[in-house]
Amino acid sequence: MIQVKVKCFSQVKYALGTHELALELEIGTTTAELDKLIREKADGKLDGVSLRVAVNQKYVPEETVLDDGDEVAFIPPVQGG
Amino acid sequence: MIQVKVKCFSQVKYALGTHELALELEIGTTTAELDKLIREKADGKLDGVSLRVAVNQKYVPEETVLDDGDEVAFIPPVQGG
Amino acid sequence: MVKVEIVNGSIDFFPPDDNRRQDGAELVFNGRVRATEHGENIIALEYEQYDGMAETELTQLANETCKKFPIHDLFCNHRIGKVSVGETSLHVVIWSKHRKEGLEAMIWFISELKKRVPIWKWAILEDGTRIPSECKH
Amino acid sequence: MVKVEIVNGSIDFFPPDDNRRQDGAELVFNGRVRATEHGENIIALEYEQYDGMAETELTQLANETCKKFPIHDLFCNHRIGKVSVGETSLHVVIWSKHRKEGLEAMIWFISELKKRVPIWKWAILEDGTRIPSECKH
Repeated sequence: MIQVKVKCFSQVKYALGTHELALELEIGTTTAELDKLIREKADGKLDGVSLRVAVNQKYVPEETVLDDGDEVAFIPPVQGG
Repeated sequence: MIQVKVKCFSQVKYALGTHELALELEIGTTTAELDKLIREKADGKLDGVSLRVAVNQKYVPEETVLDDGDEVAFIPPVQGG
Repeated sequence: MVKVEIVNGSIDFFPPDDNRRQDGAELVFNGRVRATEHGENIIALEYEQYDGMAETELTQLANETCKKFPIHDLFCNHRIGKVSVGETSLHVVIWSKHRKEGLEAMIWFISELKKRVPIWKWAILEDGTRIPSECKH
Repeated sequence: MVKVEIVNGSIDFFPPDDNRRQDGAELVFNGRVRATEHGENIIALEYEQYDGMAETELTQLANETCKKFPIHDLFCNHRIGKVSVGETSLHVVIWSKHRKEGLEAMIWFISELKKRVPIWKWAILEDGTRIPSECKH
């Protein structure tokens, strides 16, 4: 198993009610699988929200295999400016 | 005859060596004719310089008949900014 | 040269500078908080950032902008936390030889910032409610 | 609203303003004198205007810009007389709801100004010579 930290911002934070999750996942879990899991936890509140993935503070392709200790964020549309 | 004042700026001033000319012209003289006269006075120094015409501080079409007392300017390419 | 900062609290504007010899164009953009957000009256926005990643992305974007356009300097401050209506949340200064490249760089920089820098807005409504502002550009 | 002024002597910049409620974008352009004019080193430019007509044309252009683009305010100061290298000869501030219309208005306004407002530059060379600067945009 691997441990990952999921950082939650904006709509994700609002939907999950927390700014951070600590999760234990099977070895080989991908960001796409974790995305699915997060959306399930949000109970429909993230339906239709596009989420980009960052691992260790860098945008990564959708299907990235996670490592133990990774910091993952599902980034809803950004709104700076 | 009519009296007109010709204001000279930038290249026109430089070419004619004066910032203002007082001219006596025949009734019915147009800005196009005056343009030709000014270019002759400049002795070639305004060849190739495009000049727009303003009468009484407003841009006018090339062929405008002048009136007594008009203030005329042949405006070389402007350079504000 | 690039200067980028994400600040919690009010922004110090980058000062004018009369001592440059080859910069014919100084362009300043201040993005300010409007009193209406998606049709609702607000009293402020609260900007949230992904700590660390936001500044890294913003710095990288500023450097990319300086490579893509022939500009001399790009300075950018982005505010985080509560920003009241009327105040500046984003301050960008671009110095360039001519205005054309400065304007093009400004347009591209802000548009990319709004696509990739992980910063979000929460709307603070008149009754004090705090909700994520939907994304609409 | 439009404010336009042609000034002999240094320009007072229009101040920032944190009290606007519907202006999300404040855009400032400062056109500054560069040390090189058509390949020659200069120490200053001297701006000449057609007294009266320059301010009339500039005001009319500012009003046209406010009609053509959905901006709220356009403020413009243009300096006349000697302007040393590095100093601001043209200062424009545009306030708008969103940045897009402000940037478009700025581009159009300056480009039109450079076509029709009767102002000219004389280059003051290092040896003190004063010559009309050729027009190249």
